[in-house]
Amino acid sequence: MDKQFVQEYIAQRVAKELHDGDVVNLGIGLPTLVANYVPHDKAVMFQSENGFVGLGPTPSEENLDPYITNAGGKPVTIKTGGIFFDSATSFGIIRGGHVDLTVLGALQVDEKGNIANYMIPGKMVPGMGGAMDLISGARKVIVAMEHTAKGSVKILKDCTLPLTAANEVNLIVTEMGVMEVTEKGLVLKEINPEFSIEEVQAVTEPTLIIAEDLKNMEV
Amino acid sequence: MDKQFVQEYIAQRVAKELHDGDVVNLGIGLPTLVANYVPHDKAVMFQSENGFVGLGPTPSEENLDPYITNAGGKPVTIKTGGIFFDSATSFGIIRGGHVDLTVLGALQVDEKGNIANYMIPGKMVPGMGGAMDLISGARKVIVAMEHTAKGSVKILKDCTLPLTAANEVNLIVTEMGVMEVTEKGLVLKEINPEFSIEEVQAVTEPTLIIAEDLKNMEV
Amino acid sequence: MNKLISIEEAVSKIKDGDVLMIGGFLSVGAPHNLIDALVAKGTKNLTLICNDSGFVDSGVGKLVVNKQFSRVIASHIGTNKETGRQMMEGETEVILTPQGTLAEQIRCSCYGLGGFLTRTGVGTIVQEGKEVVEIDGVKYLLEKPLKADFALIFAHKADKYGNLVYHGAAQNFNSVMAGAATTTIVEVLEYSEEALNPDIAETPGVFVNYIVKGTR
Amino acid sequence: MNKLISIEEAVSKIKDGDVLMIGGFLSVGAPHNLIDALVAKGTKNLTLICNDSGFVDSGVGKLVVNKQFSRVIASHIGTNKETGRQMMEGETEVILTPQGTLAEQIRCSCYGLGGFLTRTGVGTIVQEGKEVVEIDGVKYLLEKPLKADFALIFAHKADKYGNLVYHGAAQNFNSVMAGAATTTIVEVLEYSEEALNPDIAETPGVFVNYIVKGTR
Repeated sequence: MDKQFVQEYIAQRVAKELHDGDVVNLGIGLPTLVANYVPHDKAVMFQSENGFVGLGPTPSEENLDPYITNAGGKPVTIKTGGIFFDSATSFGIIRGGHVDLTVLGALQVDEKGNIANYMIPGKMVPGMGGAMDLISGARKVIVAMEHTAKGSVKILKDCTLPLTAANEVNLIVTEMGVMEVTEKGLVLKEINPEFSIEEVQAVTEPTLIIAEDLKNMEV
Repeated sequence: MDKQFVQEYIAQRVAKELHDGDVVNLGIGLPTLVANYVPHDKAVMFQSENGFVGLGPTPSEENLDPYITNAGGKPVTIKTGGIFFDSATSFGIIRGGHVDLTVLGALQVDEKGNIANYMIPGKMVPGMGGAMDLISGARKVIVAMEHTAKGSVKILKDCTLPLTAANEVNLIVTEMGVMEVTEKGLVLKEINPEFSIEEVQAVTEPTLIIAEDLKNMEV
Repeated sequence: MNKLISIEEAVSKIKDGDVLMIGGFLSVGAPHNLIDALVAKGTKNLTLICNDSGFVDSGVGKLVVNKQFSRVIASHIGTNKETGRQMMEGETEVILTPQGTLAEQIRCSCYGLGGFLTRTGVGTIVQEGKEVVEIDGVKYLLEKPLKADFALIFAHKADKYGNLVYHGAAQNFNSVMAGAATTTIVEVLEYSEEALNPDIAETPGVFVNYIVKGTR
Repeated sequence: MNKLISIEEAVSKIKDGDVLMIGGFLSVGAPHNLIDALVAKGTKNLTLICNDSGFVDSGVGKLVVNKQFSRVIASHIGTNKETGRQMMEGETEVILTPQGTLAEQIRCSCYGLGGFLTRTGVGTIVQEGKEVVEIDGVKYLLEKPLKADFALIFAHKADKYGNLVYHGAAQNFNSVMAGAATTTIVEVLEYSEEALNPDIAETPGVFVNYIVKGTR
């Protein structure tokens, strides 16, 4: 699978986790793609942490408003029913559990639900932005990422990089499968039929608990 | 002096403490009268803790809006330049020091700047409402009250009633004089020429420090 | 995601023993129709979180008179003698809280904060049983969030997404309570299928679960 | 009480060593004209409190490039390489703070609160040196207010009383910073001698000391 196909595949699978009425915040990169696969029968509102609910697509040139931008500073639109607010309210929504789901990428994630996705010691540290708040505050946290980084393992027993949040991740979706974080460890709930359990385990540090009703990953 | 005259006299003296641009919150009763004596050359905005700045007078019947009321629930108006907000913002304004002056009555006040004005043990306790916030938060706290209550002393060495706030009162204005709360004690800054220092001291528990430049109280 | 329901359906969700935040200030901006329906239903053993306990014949005071609360958390109960009587005779537990602290405690619940530090109440009865934190020589009380099962609020207008606008001093605790309880029900004077202007709407619809139409 | 002043007069109030809160999010909704005037003036040794450090050619980033800050408190500096360079080479102290914590720390200053408890940052580097408070088995960090000498903010429109309204996502930290510093200066696209509608105005004029007219 090429990189773009892998990313679209992961995004499609994550989109199946959306429920009607959900308020969702998507991290930059791969998670952004989830917006392209919202089921048509589900009304989902996207939250933009710079200050609104109702994040819509890029505007046409004549509809461009320089004051309507996403959390990356890029021009976007606001959907009907959306609303603008200040940063304190924005993070009240995030930290008060009013965001049903956040989807983020990760440098590392571990079987305790710890996640590291904002700094590598010794390298330039860009800052956590709203990531710590989102992961600590959202009702459900999904990590959406490629299973490995150029072959090196990203799903660990214990994160070695500085954490963005501790014990907050609920679900990990990669091109190989869907793993749930439980008190007993990582449960493999779905597997991409292109891979065997052994192949998935080989690039996953903690021992996977195989769900009794293990399903094929479908998008 | 009859009661109404005394109250108007105190209110007039308090009004001289107003500065141009001040945001002021007036307690119920006597303090409310201060609004009648705002100097014409000073733009003062009154804050109403139920949620606005720009408290104006009682409306005529045709201008009555049932949703524009003061902190006593009575119909009022909002002045040009006023603004409505919620209770959290209202008390942010109060507690953040954005109210320049609050004027309140008191059951007791003492030389340490302690004030008791909301409950008498054994009697029905109506609650502190916003009084504790106002006294703790306003930049300047003036107690405006009759010097004694039916002859019993209200200005004490130590309040005996439960406090509304500790060490927060800056100035006490009564029909007998103007007293400033200082670290050394109560300083009599102005005296109503109808009374002698001895007469004022006789109905004041702590020993008054007489200001070197003691002035006549003028309204 | 239809948020508009009937008043009957709204109050049927509230069970004996629930904790209710109710908006309004001396019954101005209270959700009067929801209150009347709750009086008619007679749900008991409720906890009230409200600025005040209204009047015997208006606002939340009607619920007090109907003895539907076992506990009242408010900043002021002086305008409703029945609350005071129930408190003095031990029928109802009354917790008096400074108004600004009450507003901030409610906001903490909505905003997912664990509490806040305030100078209000230091050195008074309000301090009793609370942790005092000293920072740079200034003493603060640590105040904790107030949680509730339902927030019953009032707004001037709602769109079908639950976005709200207020008028005058009727905003008071209403917008603070929106989203601060497990379920938020708003009573509105006007309901619009069309979306409100996103620059002007004040309360985000994400804080509002249900909308009912009021009649005054 | 005339709040309208010139941009020159506004920036002349700011002295070397002052702490500045500056609104905007990746330079959207930043007070661009005030920033440009401050760049021209060259005031040094400032502390910046801002969501991010903008871009090298836009927003507060221009002040970074001009080496006017000795300290930067922000949630993100990744869009301005010069901030990172100054941090790595020890020229500028950079304190990275979670975005929601930053907003709430600023609000605490405006609202007179001594701090707040948040779950954000528990178990991370952000926890270092901070008090951890456990309530009902949940751990929180005690975060303290951020104080400043000046808040430089941007709004769409101001009336002469200093009441403000915002447009779109340009509100971000601007309304949070209003009133959070000793002196608040707002740059506006539109200035009106006539008062704004008191139901619609968002920031109370009591939080605003001075108004300057922007040009874009």
